[in-house]
Amino acid sequence: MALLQIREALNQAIDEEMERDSGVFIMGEEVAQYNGAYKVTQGLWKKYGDKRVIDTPITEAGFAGIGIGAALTGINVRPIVEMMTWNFAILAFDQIINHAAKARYMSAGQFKVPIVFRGPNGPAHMLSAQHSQALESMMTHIPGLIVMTPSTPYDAKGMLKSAIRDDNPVIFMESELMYGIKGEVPESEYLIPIGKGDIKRQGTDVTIIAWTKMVAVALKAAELLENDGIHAEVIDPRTLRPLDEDLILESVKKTNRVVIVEDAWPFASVGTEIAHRIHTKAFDYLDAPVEKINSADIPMPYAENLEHEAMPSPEKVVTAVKKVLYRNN
Amino acid sequence: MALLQIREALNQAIDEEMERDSGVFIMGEEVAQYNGAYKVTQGLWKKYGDKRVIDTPITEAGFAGIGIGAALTGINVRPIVEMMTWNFAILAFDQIINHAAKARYMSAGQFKVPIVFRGPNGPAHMLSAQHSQALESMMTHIPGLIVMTPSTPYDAKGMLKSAIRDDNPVIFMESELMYGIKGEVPESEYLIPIGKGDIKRQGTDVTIIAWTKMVAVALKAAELLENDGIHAEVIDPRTLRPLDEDLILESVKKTNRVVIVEDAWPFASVGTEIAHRIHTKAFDYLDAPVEKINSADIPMPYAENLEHEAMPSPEKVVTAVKKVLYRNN
Amino acid sequence: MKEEKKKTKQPRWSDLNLTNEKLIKMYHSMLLIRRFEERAAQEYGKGKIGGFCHLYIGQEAVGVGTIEALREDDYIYTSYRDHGQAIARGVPINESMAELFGKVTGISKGMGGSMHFYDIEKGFMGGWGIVGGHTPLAAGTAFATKYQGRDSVTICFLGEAATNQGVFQETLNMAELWKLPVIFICENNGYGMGTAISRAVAGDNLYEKAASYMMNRGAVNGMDVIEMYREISKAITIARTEFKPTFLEARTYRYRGHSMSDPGQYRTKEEIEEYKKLDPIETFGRELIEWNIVTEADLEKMDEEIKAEVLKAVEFADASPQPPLEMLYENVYA
Amino acid sequence: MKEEKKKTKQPRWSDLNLTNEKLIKMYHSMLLIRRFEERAAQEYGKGKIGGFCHLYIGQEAVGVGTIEALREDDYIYTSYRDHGQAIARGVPINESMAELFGKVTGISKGMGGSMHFYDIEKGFMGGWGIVGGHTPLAAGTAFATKYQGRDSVTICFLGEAATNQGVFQETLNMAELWKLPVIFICENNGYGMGTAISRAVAGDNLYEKAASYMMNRGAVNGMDVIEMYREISKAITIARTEFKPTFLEARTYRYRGHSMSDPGQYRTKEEIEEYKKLDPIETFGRELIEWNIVTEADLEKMDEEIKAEVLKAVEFADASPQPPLEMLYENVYA
Ligand SMILES: Cc1ncc(C[n+]2csc(CCOP(=O)(O)OP(=O)(O)O)c2C)c(N)n1
Ligand SMILES: Cc1ncc(C[n+]2csc(CCOP(=O)(O)OP(=O)(O)O)c2C)c(N)n1
Ligand SMILES: [Mg+2]
Ligand SMILES: [Mg+2]
Repeated sequence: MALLQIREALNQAIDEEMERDSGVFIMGEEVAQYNGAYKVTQGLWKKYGDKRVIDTPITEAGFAGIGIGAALTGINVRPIVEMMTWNFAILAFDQIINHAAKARYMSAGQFKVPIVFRGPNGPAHMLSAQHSQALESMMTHIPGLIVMTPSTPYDAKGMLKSAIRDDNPVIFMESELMYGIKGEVPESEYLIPIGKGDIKRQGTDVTIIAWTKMVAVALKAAELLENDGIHAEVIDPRTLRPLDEDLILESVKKTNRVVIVEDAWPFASVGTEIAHRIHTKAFDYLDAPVEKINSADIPMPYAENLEHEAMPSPEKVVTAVKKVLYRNN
Repeated sequence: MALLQIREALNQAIDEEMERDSGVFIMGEEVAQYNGAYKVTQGLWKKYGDKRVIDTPITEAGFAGIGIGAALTGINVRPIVEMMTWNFAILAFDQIINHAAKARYMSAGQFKVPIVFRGPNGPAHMLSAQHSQALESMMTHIPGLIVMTPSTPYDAKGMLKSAIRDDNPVIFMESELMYGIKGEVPESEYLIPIGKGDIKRQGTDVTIIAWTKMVAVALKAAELLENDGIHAEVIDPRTLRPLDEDLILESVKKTNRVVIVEDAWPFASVGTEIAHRIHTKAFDYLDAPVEKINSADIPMPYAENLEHEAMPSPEKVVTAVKKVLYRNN
Repeated sequence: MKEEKKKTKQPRWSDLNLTNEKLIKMYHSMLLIRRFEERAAQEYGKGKIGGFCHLYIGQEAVGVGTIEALREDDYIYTSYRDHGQAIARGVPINESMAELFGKVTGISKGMGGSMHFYDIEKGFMGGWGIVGGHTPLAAGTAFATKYQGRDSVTICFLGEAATNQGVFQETLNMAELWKLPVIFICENNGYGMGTAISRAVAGDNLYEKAASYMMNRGAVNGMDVIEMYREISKAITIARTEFKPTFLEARTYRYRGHSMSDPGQYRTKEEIEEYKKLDPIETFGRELIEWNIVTEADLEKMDEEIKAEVLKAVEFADASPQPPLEMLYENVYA
Repeated sequence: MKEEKKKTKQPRWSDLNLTNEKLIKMYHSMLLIRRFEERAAQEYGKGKIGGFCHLYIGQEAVGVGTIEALREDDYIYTSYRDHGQAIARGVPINESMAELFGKVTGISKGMGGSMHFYDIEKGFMGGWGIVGGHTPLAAGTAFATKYQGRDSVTICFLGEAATNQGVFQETLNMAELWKLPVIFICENNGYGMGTAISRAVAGDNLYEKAASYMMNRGAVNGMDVIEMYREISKAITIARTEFKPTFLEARTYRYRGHSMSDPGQYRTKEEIEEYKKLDPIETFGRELIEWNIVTEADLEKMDEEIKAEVLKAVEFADASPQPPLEMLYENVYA
């Protein structure tokens, strides 16, 4: 196994799929000659050239739509559209929500929409309000979309490969702060199926649910909790829509207590959805209401101390876990 | 008291506020010479002229942004921006989310953003997928926005007047199918404060929570339930963000059972948020997990029978109520 | 006009390689659209058709003149005002009427309705409801065919009001920058709902919206099926052989309201009557008679046949079942 | 050039009513921006400044030439590359540096950072991070002042890559249609991040993006503070007296990377050196000396003073406290 950064794992996934299928191409701002704003597409332009690695003007709605139209054509064209960050993808929401997510249904199945929209999502570091939004909740709300959020190099590669091969619009959300994180990735090909979550740590006393960069926060919290003799299980749904409900409920039925960690805002979030499903579908197994730790319900400030205060932290997760365990310290 | 349609009540609210404050103006597609696609602005252009009732080109992002910029200027300009429907407002989400909702915070309070974005939301009748979306869940997710959803002529008028006077961006969501609904509206001026819900029907056995056109569905269900001796309380939060949590929790503590009805999709919805708050904040008072009735989790089809099947109905609400009451018929 | 024709002794389409059969087909296609929609309007009035329904009546020459110039492996995108182009492309009127009726035998199985006709086997890519939103999709299809080494051309119809939408401008830029074989045909019918173009678009010549990109562009008489065919044919050649886009403004007019619910108080009866004098079907029919390609009686007979066909389509639609309830959850995902 | 000046015996700005004091102020303002940002770059390197930090170095003449032509009751919008215009508008460098440091004494109290400077009392409306997203806001402010019967003018700076964004095109259309007193100044520095304009914009002349709207437009040498002042003054008069918008393309260059993290491999050292020969500060300084408005020594002294001032700003920023934690939940709503 090779030790790869997430950006390298993603790069391999794209590269391998481009090798495998000449219909796969990638477009976006600075993906070609600049090798990607966050270097996820490093080397691809050199290898595949202008035809398949395409720098776009800064017109998110326009190139998202071009990607969708290319996918709709049905002649084995599978676009990967890089959004420099998901904050800018809001400009393309009409294309994603009103076009990509609807085309198949409105045409009664005549269209397939094999396209991946990918890029970093969520607060990074001191980028302030317009550049620090975790938008998975808005995307998961939309039927017709698939939403995936990897947390490790291994997952990132296997998930992105599945996303590229899928015939539906996939929203693939990464994280600026995670691109450099390293992990083991097998040399031989593997796929991680859409809709399959993963137990990132086994435990018995409490279930902590987290995705993308919050998985690390959850794992750190689990470590801290171990000092207090609390064995936390950490679940990473990996795909948020469709959600691996079975995996979650199974864990909850074992631990009877749940904390959800997300760096998105709290109101009507994916975390809310997961909590709701647990409350309704495992009502009788719960010993305490589900706790959620979110990014503060504010536009993100620039100042470092405030930003830190606004974000979920292992310490906040520990406190929440103790709350659901009715422990005072 | 006068018997007014909702469109007339909204029209009065705009008219009165324009009379009262010369800084209030309204812009949008067909709001002036055409008197509004749904006639909410009937007569206003004739009365106030081109300066204050402004037909825009079909460029939602552009005129939303112009409205925001006008509001930011801080020289007593209070735009009302009509979105012909909220489906089209997705094109302006960047302006609403990245600009209107952030300006005050990023400037550390230097800006105020007195603007209202209003128009019909949610499925109407046989308009199919691109024209039948209830988008309040996406809007409530965003800190910095206020979200209001009136259900009666009385509420519509008093709420819109408050929205226009407020110094924050208000998302005001109406419904095509409700514009013709009549109700009593006082002659003398009144305001309904932002953030205040309303008990639309008193009851003791179950709390049904609904807003905009789902309130009528809830009330109809309550009527049907009365036949079975079940006394349902119907709560209309009216403002979704900030949510009148106290009103909801008080009712729940009385009835111990809850059904939420919304014509939005289920995943990470406002209904999910309300259910979650009830599950966590009234956990010990609940005799059954909260039930949600949503619009089906699909893009809306055109065919009348399928559309009907996809929508919440009084019958579906009755079934849900019986479920939370553990009644079999 | 008659005088001139006699003088030249050649019909004005003599340079276009149009057989008489083809000319008659073009006339037939326009008339079929007209009669189909007139009937649809009646059925709408009876409550058989729901939702929004935007008629193409008056604009038939644009769709037919364009589509008759295409190959089978070319693609077509349009807005919600889509019946005309669909029928011009050969979507059967039975399936078209059934779609309006929301029946499972419809071209989109009743899932799309009036605004969302799709017949992908025929390259008819719809049928889209967000003003301007389909324009990058069309560029995307042009991108895809070029990417796969094909010489297909993609046509994108859009309204004049739609040209204001930002995403369309973004698309023009990329279409020219990347040399995509896409042709934008702006159907300038003078109004976007109730708003006259002069109140919606700054500037005098709509086609100049493509100017800053230095894109091939021009205006054409959209009430004349032959002129449409001529200009579009040039653009098609450029797209097919040089992979270059074109922006064509077709000047036309819609006789009916924006949709069925439009009282139309923003324009005068006189204005409508003036345009009806230029009616694309009537003027072309007269020309075909003058050149002895058809007789008045032929056209009358054709009209009767079409009307009967349309009535049969209504019967077909009426008799067809609604989609089964299971379809509600089908086709959300592939 | 010297020759020519001697011949004419009049400085080229003699028609502009610019006092020597004002000329020196313009030079001072450019130099202040330059030294402020050079120091900011160093502090960024030390980790005192976080996030993205986009420098204006090389483009100073555009901001200063424009802003010196404004009145106090005019308004300014710009993108994330906003330090230069803020300082030109008189935002104190102490507050500016403190904002970069994320301190509560910053011009946005540390809530905005480098990309989001606001000083509304001075009509400095920011400081926005979504490429092109601020352009309708500027038109909105122009709308508001006209609505309230004022004769203020609103300036909107944007990058050349930003002109592709659809919302900007939508804004141009409405600005012209509604005759809004807004002036768009496109700072064409040749690159949007690593993408040269020729790879991002179809067409030869950027300012022609305003052509189809028949908007007042043109190009100006953005490396020359006098030319900027001259052209912008004309546009201001038109906006103030006729309520008409202008689109001005200022041709300029940025010496540094797009932001602090840009290795800049998309252009050659030679290209940068060529542009440095046109440096707006150096060339203008030489001209001031030639016309005996200042001496070399004056300018050196000024530079020393500015550098000292900038150092003090760093000290100020360093010594200032971070925002108190309570501020986290303030100003979400009014
Ligand atoms: C984004 C968006 N905004 C508004 C509408 C409502 N609407 C539908 S058609 C239309 C007018 C479009 O006019 P034009 O582009 O000229 O096309 P025409 O209807 O004349 O064919 C409007 C405002 C919409 N469907 N989508
Ligand atoms: C909508 C959006 N897309 C992408 C970005 C990332 N981004 C920031 S600046 C920039 C380049 C802009 O270039 P230009 O408009 O020429 O301005 P310059 O930076 O040269 O001043 C990009 C791609 C963004 N901030 N917003
Ligand atoms: Mg039109
Ligand atoms: Mg630039």
